[in-house]
Amino acid sequence: MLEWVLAILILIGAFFTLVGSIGLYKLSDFYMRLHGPTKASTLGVGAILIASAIHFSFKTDGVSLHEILVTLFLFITAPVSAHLMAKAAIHIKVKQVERTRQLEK
Amino acid sequence: MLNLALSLAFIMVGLAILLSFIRLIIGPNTPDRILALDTLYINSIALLILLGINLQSALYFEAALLIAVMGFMGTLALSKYLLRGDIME
Amino acid sequence: MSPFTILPVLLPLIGGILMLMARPIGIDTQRILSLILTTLLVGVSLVSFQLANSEIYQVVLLGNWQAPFGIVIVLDRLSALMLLLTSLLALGALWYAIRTDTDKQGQHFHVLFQLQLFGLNGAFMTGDVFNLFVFFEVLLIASYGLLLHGGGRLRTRAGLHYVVINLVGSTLFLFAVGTLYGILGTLNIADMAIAVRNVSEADQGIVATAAVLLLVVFGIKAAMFPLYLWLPGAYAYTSAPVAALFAIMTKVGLYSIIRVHGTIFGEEAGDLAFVHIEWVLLLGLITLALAALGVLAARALRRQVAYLILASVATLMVAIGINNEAALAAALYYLIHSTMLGAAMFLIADVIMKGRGIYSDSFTKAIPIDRPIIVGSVFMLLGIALTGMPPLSGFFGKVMILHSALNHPWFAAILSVILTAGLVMIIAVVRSGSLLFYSVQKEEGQKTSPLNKSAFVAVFLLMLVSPLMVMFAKPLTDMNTQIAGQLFNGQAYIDAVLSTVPYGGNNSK
Amino acid sequence: MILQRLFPHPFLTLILWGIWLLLNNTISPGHIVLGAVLAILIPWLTSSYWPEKISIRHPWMLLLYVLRVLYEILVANAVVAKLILGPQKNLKPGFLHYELKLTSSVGIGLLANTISLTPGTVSCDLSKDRRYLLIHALHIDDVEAIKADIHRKFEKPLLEIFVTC
Amino acid sequence: MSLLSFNLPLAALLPFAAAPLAAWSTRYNRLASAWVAGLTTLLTLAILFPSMQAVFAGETLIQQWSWLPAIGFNIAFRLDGLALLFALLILLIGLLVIFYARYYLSAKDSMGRFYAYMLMFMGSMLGIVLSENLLQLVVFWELTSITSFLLISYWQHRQDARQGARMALAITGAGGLALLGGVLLLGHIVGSYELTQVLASGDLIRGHDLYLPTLLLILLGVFTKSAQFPFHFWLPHAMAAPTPVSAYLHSATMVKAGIFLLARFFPALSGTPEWSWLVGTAGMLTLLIGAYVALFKHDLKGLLAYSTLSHLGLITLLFGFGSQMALVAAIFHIINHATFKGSLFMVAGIIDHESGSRDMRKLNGLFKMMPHTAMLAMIAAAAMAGVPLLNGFLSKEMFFEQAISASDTTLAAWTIPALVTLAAIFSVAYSLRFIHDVFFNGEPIDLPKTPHEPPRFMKIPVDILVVLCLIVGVAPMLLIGPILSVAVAASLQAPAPEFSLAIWHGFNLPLMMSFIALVLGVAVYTVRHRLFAWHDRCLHGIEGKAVFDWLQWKTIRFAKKVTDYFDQTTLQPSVSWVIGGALVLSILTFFQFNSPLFGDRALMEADVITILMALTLIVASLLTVVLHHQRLTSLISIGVVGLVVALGFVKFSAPDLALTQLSVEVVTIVLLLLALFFLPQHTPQERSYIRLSRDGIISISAAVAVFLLTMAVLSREYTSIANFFIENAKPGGGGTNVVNVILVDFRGFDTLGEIVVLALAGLGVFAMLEGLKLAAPAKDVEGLEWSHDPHPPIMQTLTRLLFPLMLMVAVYIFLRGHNLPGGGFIAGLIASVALISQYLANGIDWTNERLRTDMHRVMWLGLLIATGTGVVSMLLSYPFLTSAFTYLNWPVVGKFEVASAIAFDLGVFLVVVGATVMILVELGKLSHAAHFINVEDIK
Amino acid sequence: MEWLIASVISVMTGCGVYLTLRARTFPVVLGLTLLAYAVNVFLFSMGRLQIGIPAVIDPAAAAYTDPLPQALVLTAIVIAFGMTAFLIVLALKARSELGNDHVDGLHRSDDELKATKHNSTKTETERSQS
Ligand code: NA
Ligand code: NA
Repeated sequence: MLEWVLAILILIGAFFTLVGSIGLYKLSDFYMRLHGPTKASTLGVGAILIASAIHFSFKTDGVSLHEILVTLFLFITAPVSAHLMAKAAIHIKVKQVERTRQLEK
Repeated sequence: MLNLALSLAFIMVGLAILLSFIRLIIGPNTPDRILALDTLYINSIALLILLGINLQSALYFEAALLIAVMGFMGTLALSKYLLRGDIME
Repeated sequence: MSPFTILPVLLPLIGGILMLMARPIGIDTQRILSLILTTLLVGVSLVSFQLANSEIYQVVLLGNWQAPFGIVIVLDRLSALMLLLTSLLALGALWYAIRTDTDKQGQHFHVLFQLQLFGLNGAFMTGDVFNLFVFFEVLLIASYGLLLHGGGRLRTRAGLHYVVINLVGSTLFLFAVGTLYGILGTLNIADMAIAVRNVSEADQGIVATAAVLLLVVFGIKAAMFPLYLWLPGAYAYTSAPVAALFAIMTKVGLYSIIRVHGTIFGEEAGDLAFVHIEWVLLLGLITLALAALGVLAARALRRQVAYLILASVATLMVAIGINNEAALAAALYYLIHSTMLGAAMFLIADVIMKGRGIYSDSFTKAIPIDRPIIVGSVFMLLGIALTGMPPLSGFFGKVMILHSALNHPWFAAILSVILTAGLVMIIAVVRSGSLLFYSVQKEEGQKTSPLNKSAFVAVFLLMLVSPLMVMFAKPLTDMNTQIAGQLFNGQAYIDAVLSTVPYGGNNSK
Repeated sequence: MILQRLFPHPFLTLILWGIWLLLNNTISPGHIVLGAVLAILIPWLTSSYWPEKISIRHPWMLLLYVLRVLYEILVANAVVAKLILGPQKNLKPGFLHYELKLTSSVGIGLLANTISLTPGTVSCDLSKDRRYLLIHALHIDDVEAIKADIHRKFEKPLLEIFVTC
Repeated sequence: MSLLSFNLPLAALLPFAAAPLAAWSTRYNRLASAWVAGLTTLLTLAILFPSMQAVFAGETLIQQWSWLPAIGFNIAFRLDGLALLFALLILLIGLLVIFYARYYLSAKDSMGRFYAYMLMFMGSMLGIVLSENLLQLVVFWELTSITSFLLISYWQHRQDARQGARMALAITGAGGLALLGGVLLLGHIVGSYELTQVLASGDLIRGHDLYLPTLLLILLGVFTKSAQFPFHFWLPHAMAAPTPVSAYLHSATMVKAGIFLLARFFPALSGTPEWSWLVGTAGMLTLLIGAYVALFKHDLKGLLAYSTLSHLGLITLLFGFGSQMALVAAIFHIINHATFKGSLFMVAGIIDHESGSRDMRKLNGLFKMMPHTAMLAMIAAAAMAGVPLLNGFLSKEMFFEQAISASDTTLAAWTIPALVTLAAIFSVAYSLRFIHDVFFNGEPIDLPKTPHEPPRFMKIPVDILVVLCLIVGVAPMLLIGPILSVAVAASLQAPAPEFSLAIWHGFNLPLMMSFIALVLGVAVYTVRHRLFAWHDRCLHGIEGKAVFDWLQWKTIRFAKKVTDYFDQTTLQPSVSWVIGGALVLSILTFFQFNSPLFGDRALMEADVITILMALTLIVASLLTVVLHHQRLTSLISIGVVGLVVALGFVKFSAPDLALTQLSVEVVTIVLLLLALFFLPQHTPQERSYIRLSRDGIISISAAVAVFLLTMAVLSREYTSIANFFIENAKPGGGGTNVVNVILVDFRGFDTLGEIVVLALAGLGVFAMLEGLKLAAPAKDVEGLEWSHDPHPPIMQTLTRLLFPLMLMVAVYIFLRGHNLPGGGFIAGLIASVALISQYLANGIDWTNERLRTDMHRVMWLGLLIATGTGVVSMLLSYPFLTSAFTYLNWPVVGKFEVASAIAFDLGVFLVVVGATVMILVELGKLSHAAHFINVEDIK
Repeated sequence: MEWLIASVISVMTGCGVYLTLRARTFPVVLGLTLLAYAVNVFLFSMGRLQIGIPAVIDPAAAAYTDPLPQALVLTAIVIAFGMTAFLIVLALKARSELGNDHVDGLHRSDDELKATKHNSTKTETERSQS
């Protein structure tokens, strides 16, 4: 049972990590690619971390929850990174795909 | 079961790293490359945690934690460089 | 084992920290403190010298860990000599720096100075190869700071080159140390010597390669062909007291060859015995030839002096390369001479340069300097000493070296290179001396700056080393023979290091 | 008053304490004490780096908010995964300006973060007057729906949680 | 101890001791130095006097002290006949020259300096002739080179004086070095540097393999000093010296030093064909060239200089003949030449002094104005020409006789006598010119001064020497016999042969040769004008100096070429040399041994992920190179390299390294970005394909070499000291993280050095940045304005939020370090990164306002704590850096460990924080000082 | 695996050497950084490659990797960092004093020439500060 849970979590995590990078690889402009890594940093890494927490909680005596910290750090930092990269890209006028809509306030 | 899942996961994450790295190589813009590096950092976290499970060792956790912090710092600095040139002012 | 043994390393470290602490108080305090500390270091070195003056090695197991597991500090006759030399030189250079306000030309001179001594003394005392690397780095980074102290175009460029070359050197050092560890599995010099004896035939080539790589590293410091190219610029363009202090820097490389290669690849090392030595000799001869040409080709005094130093270092390499006890003893005599007089020569070049005003140290006809007789005489004596003319120490050192080479198969090459190089240098130095002191013309509007007498004292005292070395040649030679004897008895060193037991008997603390 | 000085950010102290225990994966008495000491010491040392006082009105709501965000992430991930893996030409990316009700900088920061964390949207810039958030969306069908979603799911709870002094 | 046991060294050293006195004494009286010099000479004579009797009795006095027994360098002096003869020459003629110079030197010449140099020279000469130890002889030999340099360049404002002095020093110095080489070989052959033993080992030496090199080296010394062809040319140029110097050095003493050596080494080296050919040829050529050229010199001193050459050649030739009688003649001629040539030089000095010129084309008819001087000159010149009743005649007759007997053995029997007669003809001709052209031959032309007799005392030395010429010429045995006899015996190291010095030996071949020489000499002189014209047309300008200058110029050019080739003050070749040198040396050394490249250790299977990561790393490295022209991009790709390296550390069981690498990596990137702002954003393309391919070859070679090296080690088994650390980390070091225990305990000293390096880097950066001004671009590469928002609020807010969390992590990493991956370094780096994140997010001013700590203080505190921890153990009489730990059991908290290593690690932590923050913040501050350039405007 | 590591070290070394031989300071710094990485990995690998057995004492562990090279590399990393920091600042100083970023300060780069031209026309623009 435990193994199944772990395996599924791990696969989910790896899958979303991969999806993120696929997005990074194949999407057509910078701003779209920017969405890729957020997959990886949220569900991708998150699921794997949960698998790890469960794994080590059962493997060792105590409960292993410190994996939460990585998630916490990622949740704080990844969006800021994205924000700054986007800001930088806008600043240096990185091209957008033509169909990008510009919606006014 | 778990081993199979791990092997599959390793391959998927490896592929993710490969794709991110290809993006880093082809660019075309600097923000793309920064983004690719950032993604590589995040992929590495996944890889490390998987490695930890694989090797049954909790000793790799701190590395993952640090990657989260340091990857952020790198992206922060690089982006700020694009924005302002002078990253500390 | 005396707890005192660590002091030559500890004192400048504490000195550096104190200097850093004293920074807010002001330069005057730093100066006084620095002079006191350096004088103390001379005292400590003297005591160390006394302590080492026996067949007993002073071994300190740092952290109280048995060798080869912990790092050891070893005080033997050679390291004691190097310590003493360093501290005396440092005192002279420091005095000159203070009296010429060189230390005020930038930040942190005294901190850098003390920590430079820390690095040097550490390198002279450590018995561990990797620790030697660390101390190389300490002395290098301090030297970078000192070299660049005061700034200026040429100095900065020379500094950049010096730093880059040494960084490449550090990389090579790690490659060499890594390889040695990868085969021998240890880092302690004495333990490595034992391990080298047991190296299988299949592994000899790789160990020899590491030995030669290490030689290249030390060769960079020692300014061995073709690794010396950093030296002329670095020595010529840094401030005089720093250049003077640097006279010991090249010796660190040579010391390391004697210590590390001499111990690990000594007589007992079987096929690997003295695997480096022919390179030292060959490259020493080439360096000497090129240095002599450099002395002749120099277009300015400081560069000429730099090449003179290079030549004296090359002569030392040749002496080490001859590889017998007498040659090593001669090398030590020459080492003392070359260090102190090389330093003095840099200082007097500075005196001359300052005296010539806008003409600086270029070899052009210029105004006469202040007090030409005294400055000129000292310059002449230093020139005589450094080019190896009688009756000063350089000549006797050279004769000792040549005498020790009489049975060497390469004697003809050694003799001709040393003698010819000497001749070329004499011609060159006479040319420059006659230009600087004889070929002068008073000019309207060009005022000579007065001689800084109190700084000049340092030059004079350093110069006096040469006649003193002649006067006391016999006791000096006896001492050097003892040192060389100790060095050629590598087994005693190894036994001393490996048999020293931790305080309190064992390691379980 | 003394308490105020001792615990400039009581909530932070609490979080740090928790983090300490998480880091060490333990609730041994020694670490509880040590963690408490650090959790008091660090906010005290870094208080000057926190120019504005943050006070959290309803800590449990923050917890609820976190759970909600997690849920949203889960859902959005699936949606976006489909978008990414599907044919690109179907994507209709665009920039939109979101008008902020939040004024607290921590609040704005958290909102921007949440927006970026939920796949499909990235907050790209904050206007100088701090009234608009520029958001890039991977796929826009209905702008107003997105804006309404953001407001309903994230900004409203945040408005309740944070007050700025 | 009686004087007689140390009077020889005393004699040699006394002039040296008196030299400073002479220099100093002029402060009080201009002439005092002359008195000092004269009295010193007399005193030296007096010191030697008591020993003379023994020498005349045929004894050899030796006084020696052991000095450097290791190399056989003793202080050893020797007085025998030969030494005594030379010592007397040196002292007596020295005395006359000192006397003469007192009148010769003008008011503006520094007397003190002159006499000080003279005394030092005299001491050096005495040292040569009195040396028993050959190394000691070389010392004095070189001293004569140095002191003669000082004397020749005495009028240092004159370029010819400086040049002449330099040339003399170069030639004679070179000879001295060769002599040193020869002496070393001699000592090697004989096993001692003591003359007594060397002279007793003639057969051993002549039979030794090293005989020829030894002989060549020693003869080089001899020929240079005694100005033998082809090293003769320095001597005429040394005439730029004041005339007393010429009289002393260049006729009587120094140039005879080489001759002295020939006499000295005669028993040890002579008697072989090599000796005869080398010595004889040099002597003959010098004799001829000197005699010939002397005639064509219009300068009085030039004539005398070449005549001196000729006579030196004559003496050398006599040594070359190698017979005992030739030796007698040689030594006899040494004495004679010293007397007549010394007086002639003094006469030339008088003429110069009184008329202001030495040009024989201007000097005419001086007999009327200075008859006394003219008389002296005529007698001395006649002696030089070999006119009967004068000393020169006697030795010249002996020379002819030897030339004839030497020719018996050679094929062309007439050659040698014919050549020496030819030389004698010219000798007569130039002697005649010296007299006729100066004292007669019409009226003087354009002389600067009106000549008249010099002061009376100035002539006294000349008087004495001329009288000696006469006495010796008339009654040779009376004055010269005894000393010549002992000198010859000493030189031969055997009883002197029977010889008789007499005016009349009957009508014989030598007399005929003399007669021919006299007659033809006069004839040559009468047709001199035609000869001058011919000489000027055909041979003028052939001069040794030109060759020397050309050689010197070539050498300097060569030196410059070689030096410039290596020392270009360019970095790239230097680095290439280092790397290339390492490669070449390693490869050559490896193949000296018969070792296989690889060992047979079982290797590990590679897995897919590792292969992928390795490929990533390889491509990223290559990318860094390929894209290095776009600097920011290469920086990003180097970031990948760092990341993968860190992952590798994790993979291969090195978590501590991974943590360190990750932190350092980021700090490095921040650092490089800070710097890159002030540097060009692009690296210009290099156009030199030669350089690029050279660098490519070096790089690829280095890569291959490193690959082989790595594999060579990794494919071999090894045993290491690692087990000790693993076994003792916990019981001995109190920690379970062995790497950390090594860092803070087993090898804490490394760590101490390392934090010093870091601190020094920080201080160095601080020092370098002081007052540094740099242009900062006001727009980016693309010409875009910088963003107007330096601190985006979202970044600010969340980075501040992160700050306490990161500090917490730092504390965590620090405290666990001893037992689990972590420690002071990593914690320090994390704390630094935390601080830097604040700088990045909020700017320098904002953050500095809050962080009111001078990083200097943090650093010294850290260094103090780390060092202090080590020192504390010394107070407990444990070695430096000995650690201690114990377990405490507190209520509530429970059992925990307290280790001194933690304190040490705290020091490390502080230094890391201090240095890192200092470096980055100082660099960050640079933009405050920068002035801005608008790149766009330029475009 | 060993081949892989050797290749990695080798490529990093080659690239490092190539960059170190460039004529501008910045590539040289990058080159030395790469060289430092290379030698650190080399030194590390001298303890032979071991997977999953870090040198942290644990009763459950069957074996440990050689901790000594790791400690050495740690020291080397930190030293290399200090050196890099020093060098990059020195590069700035050289740029300031030599006028360009050539390692020998010889050839004035294009942007420098422009900058000089610009300075002579004295149209310095202040950057707008926010
Ligand atoms: Na998002
Ligand atoms: Na005439």
